Amino acid sequence: MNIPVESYFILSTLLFFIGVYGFVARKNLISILMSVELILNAANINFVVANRFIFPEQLEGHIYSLFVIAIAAAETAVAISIIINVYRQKKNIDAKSINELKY
Amino acid sequence: MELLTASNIIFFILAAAILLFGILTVTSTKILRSATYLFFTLFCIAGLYLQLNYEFLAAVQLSVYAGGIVILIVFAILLIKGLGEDKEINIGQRRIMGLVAAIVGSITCASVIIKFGFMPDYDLADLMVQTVDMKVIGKTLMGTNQYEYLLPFEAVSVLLLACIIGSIAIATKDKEDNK
Amino acid sequence: MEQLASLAPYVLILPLCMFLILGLFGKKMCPKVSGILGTTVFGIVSVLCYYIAFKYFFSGDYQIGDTFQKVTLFNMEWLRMNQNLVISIGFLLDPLSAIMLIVISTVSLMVHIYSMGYMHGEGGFQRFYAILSLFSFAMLGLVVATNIFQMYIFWELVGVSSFLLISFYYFKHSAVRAAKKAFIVTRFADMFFLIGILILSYYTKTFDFGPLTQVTDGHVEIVNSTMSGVTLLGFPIISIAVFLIFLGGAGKSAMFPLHIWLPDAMEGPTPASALIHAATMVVAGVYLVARLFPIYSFEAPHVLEIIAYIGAFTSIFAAVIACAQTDIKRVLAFSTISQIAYMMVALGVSGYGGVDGLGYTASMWHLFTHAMFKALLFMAAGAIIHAVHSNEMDAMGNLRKKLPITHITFLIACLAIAGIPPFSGFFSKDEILVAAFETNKWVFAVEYFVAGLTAFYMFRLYYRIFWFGEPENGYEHEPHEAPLNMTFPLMFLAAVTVITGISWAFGKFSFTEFISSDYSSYEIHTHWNIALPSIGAGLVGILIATFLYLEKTGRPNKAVSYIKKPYIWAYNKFYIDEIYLYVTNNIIFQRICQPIAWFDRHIIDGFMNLLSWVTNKTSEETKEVQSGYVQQYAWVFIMGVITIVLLSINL
Amino acid sequence: MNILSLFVIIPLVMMAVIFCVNGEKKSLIRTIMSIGGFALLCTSAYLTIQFLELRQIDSTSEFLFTESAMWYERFNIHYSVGVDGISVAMLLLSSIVVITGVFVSYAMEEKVKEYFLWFLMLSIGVYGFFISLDLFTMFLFYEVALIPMYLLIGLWGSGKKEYSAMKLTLMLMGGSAFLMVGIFGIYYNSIPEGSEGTFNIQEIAANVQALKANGGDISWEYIFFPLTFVGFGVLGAMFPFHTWSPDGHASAPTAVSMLHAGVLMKLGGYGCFRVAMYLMPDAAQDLAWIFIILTGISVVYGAFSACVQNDLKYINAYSSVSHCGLVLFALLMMNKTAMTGAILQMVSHGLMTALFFALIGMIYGRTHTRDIREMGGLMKIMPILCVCYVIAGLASLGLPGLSGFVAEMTIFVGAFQHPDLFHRVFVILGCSSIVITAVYILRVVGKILMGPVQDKHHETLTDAVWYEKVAAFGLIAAIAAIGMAPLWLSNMIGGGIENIAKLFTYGL
Repeated sequence: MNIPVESYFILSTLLFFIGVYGFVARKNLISILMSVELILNAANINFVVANRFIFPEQLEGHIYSLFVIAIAAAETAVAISIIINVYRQKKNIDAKSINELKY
Repeated sequence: MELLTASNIIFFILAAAILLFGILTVTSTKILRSATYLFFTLFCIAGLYLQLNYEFLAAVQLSVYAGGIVILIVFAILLIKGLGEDKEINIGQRRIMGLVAAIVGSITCASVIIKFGFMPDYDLADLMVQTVDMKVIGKTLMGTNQYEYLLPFEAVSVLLLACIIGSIAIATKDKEDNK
Repeated sequence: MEQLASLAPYVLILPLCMFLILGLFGKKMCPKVSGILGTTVFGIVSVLCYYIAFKYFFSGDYQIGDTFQKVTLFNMEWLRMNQNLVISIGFLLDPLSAIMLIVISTVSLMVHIYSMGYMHGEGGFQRFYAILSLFSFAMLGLVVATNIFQMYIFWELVGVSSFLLISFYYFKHSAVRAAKKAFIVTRFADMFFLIGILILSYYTKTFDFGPLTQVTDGHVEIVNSTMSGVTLLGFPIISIAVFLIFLGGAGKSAMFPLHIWLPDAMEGPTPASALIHAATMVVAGVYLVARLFPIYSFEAPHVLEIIAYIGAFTSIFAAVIACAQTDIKRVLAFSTISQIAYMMVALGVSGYGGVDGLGYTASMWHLFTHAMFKALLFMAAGAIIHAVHSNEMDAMGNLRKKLPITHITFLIACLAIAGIPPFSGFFSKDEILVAAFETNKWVFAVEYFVAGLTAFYMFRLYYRIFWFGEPENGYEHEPHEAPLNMTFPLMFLAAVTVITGISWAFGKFSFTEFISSDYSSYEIHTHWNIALPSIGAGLVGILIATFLYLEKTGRPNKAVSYIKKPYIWAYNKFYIDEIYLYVTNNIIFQRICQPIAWFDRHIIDGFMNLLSWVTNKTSEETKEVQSGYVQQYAWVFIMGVITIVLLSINL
Repeated sequence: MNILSLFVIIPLVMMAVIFCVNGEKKSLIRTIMSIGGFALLCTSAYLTIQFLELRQIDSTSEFLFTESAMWYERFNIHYSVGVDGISVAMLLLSSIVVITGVFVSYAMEEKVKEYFLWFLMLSIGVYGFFISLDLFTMFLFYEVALIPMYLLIGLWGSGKKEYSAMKLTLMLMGGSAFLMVGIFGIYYNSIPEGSEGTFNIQEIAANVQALKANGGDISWEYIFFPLTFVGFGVLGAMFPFHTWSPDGHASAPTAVSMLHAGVLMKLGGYGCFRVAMYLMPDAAQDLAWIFIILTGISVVYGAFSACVQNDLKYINAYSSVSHCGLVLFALLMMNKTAMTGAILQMVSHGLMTALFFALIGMIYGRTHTRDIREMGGLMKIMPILCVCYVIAGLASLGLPGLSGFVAEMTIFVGAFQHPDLFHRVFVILGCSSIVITAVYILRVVGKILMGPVQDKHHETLTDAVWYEKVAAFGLIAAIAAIGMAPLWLSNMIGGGIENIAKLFTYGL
């Protein structure tokens, strides 16, 4: 096992930007939600890797990942309920149709 | 430095899978398929955790993420009528914008990471073998000393409760809508 | 001295009070009361003026040797500009102002009396008397001014009362137009007057006539010491200053090319024309030049020469136009212009001191006599208009039996203005011609011709009114003689014209005793070598007029057909009015005012509106950033972060 | 208590009383306003008499009736008041315009209570500005005077009132932005070494003089003088910052036009003089030529523009541009006589333009048009109003015996005393405005007052009612009083001018 820590970070970076791409480019809200999950996971990888490689004696990154997962679950639940509500209002879940907060 | 050790190969496979499924997640035109690809991505990430000897985290990742969240999303997709057939056509401006952001961002971050140089002389083999004892995790989560996280834990639990209530409140149909 | 000083203020205060009383409470009075009140009070003022002038000339208190002294009866500080420049309201008594006091009070009193009859039953009778009082106040204040700025103040007041009187029939378009024209033209001239005052006072540091007309060793010391050698654009500054002041006078005295307002001013009631536009206000310009005569004479002789030429040109110009006019008041108006130009010529050809100053004396003498007979002519014309209800010659004719008093007095005035002895006009005109002859032969020739022309057009007027045969359609009402309060002034002024003439002829009375350029009397004699030809010219003019207009024949038309073009030009006053109209309408209004107004609304204001438009537009555009699309926000956020990172790692 | 504070306290009390009154009781509100306005008039008359008496005794100190109270210690800001001859004249002017404005507003029926509240607010600003000796307090009152204009025009105006109100407020606010920079620039740069800064005008002037005497750096004056001058110049309708004036005046209700043109615009001239020129005399002297050109243009330009306008209020607004231009023009001539003339012109213009706007308002209230092409022969129908209008016109074109003449002649004579040819050429240019003024005044008089009656409907209109007569006659009386006996006023103002004029090379 002699993978340099940089490769993990680059992996997470790529995953993060795949998420970003999805977030910006996708049209419907659920896809965007999934892109957010990708981004969160990219962050999680970073936490874990940093914990393992840099401060292996402690568990900060580990515990943080746990919290992130918990919060991600919560966020998803709320997001999905919002999406469903939006769907009820607009009969679609296109991100473009939700711009009431402009100007 | 030997590259083709077993663990290295596993890492490369995992990494390739993560990226592949990630890309598929965001590019697939069928939304249910994207959800499926997302599941695979998360699954592979759990594998990565295992490789790093964080079994508990991998388990949580699998159970909560892959098992919970993705299922939730799938349910939502199925709940929303006609979404499955709704083809994602994301040509044009936003796709280019996304690509620009992703490519420029990746290059920037990658160059930063490479330039930074993380601890050139550590002993990887030593690090990898340390497994995390469940007891330690439990103690860390519930303890009140330094580097122990009772308060955030409780906060998260409150947050979760709030989320449950909130999502129910939001998703409940208004009575007037029914009429 | 003390007695006069205590009386003098009332000369100004009484008319002013009358103006205020009639102006404020006139509406509540019955017209008759206001007329009588105004006339009575002005009668008192006239008596005061006569008394002051009489005391001044005959008591001997104000003479040293045979030279009259300048006396300041009172001088009240009105506004102090700085240590040197003070505007005072005062009362300067010297031969010049004493003569003017007599002229003004006489004519004004006559007009007051005359108006009781003429304006009887007109709406605004009280207003008329109020403005007459204002005018009298202003004119008296003007002639007794102790300093040039007081003169300017009253100068303006005279101008505005003239405006108010011309626009007396304010519901008539023509009257309003004429009033505006009169005011603006004279105001334009006044601007030059003001600038002249400014230049003069800048150097001499005084407004006071005392030092400004103090002659020592052939120079006006204060002017010579401060202004000689100073030039502007190659002209001596003193010449510029006094020429500008003359321009002010030229405006009021209707010198070419600023004469255009005077004929139109005849839109006012006839008594007002008689007072303001014939006898008093229009000679203010002559008075102004006479007042500053030492400066003109010693410091700016070239300007005096220019004045002579302008005067000569104006006199012939106006006389030619007068020959072709058919409105009797306009004939008189042009005659007035011509005669005032005569006075200007006289000043222009005058020297200073003793016999050299003959022109000055003659000018003042002509001013006096002209005021009397021209006021008489106007009032007689008023009586005629009163009788036939028209200004046009064509509506008149054969009136000599019907208006006997008017006829006789009008004839006397015509003879006087035509320069037939022994009427007063002959003597004054003769002296002017003598003065011109001795100084400038060209000017003399022109004036000689004008003398004949004057006789012609005045008798043309006379015959057309009183002989010539009745108008084609007869008269609507039988014309009848005016009431006594109108004929009395006519008779009085005719008497003055005759008596001054005859007493001069018999050597009982010499104007040179009273007024001369250096205030000391000198002897003159009638120069028959010039007087006889001038009588001859007058007689020729009268004979031609008799030939053409004594009876209704085809002769006038025939005569006109020989000189058709010049006649039409003269009839249309050489189109000067049209030129002015073109300049004001097409150049000033359309080429200057309109573009400026457009510039203001569109460029200046447009720039302000542009600023607001740019602001609005910018915010319209930038608010698009707040699109409401969460993905766009995210993208901007990410790109921002990337940019910051890129910047912070120095690429 | 200091008599000067009464000028702020009386309107405040009036505001409080009117605030408590039921808005429906319109006549009660009007009565309160009349009484209060009269009280202010009496106070200013009393102040004038007191001032003249005290001046006899104490002729050395620059300001009389001074009083000072700290209200913000951190920056040494005081509520400090005091008057010299100039301020007394301006206070007198303001009081006359305010009381006549109240009478003119009697015809106002809509939201009377609110209207008068804002009206009082405006007058507090004006009075406060004239009595202040503290730059910051002065600026504060200046802003207090500006803001109510927006509401007064926007709510009670006519025509395109929102646009005009917005334009006026924004432009004046723009001016006060310059002004604020200028004021702080003066404040920070005039701090003498080793002591704390001050906003007191007198102290700043002394500090600046001391700085100059000690060979200190005064180059900052060259930055802040133009800023301050332009800042006040906007309010003084200096070309090319005058365009708020025609629109603003045209849309404003009558009394607001009166107060604005009559008094508020004078704040500009007064400020230019009291702040810009007094505190930065060196820059003023060196940079005057720029502003002489600008104001010289205003004088002629305003007059020419007025010649072709068809709206009565526009004519008067452009005429104000011309006349107020003359004020600044005369100030920049920087000698005692011309500056005295400038202040006289402020007073005179304030009175006659107030009279003009009052009469225009009254005529408009009857004919419902301000277009001169639609009126004619009004003299026959409403003689009193029209005679007043003629008098106002004559005052405006500088008829002797009315105030305009005194002011203009003092300006021209004074300005012509400047030994520099450049200045004198501009004076001659300025003189030409008196002819153009005659043109546009007579154009209006001839068109709407004289001639035959143009509109048959106008024949039934009524003449002035009592409160209109009070307003018009009051203003005419003041105009005539100054015109006939100008000496006391001229001397009173001249006394105040001397302190400032002596700072300039050709000042005295």
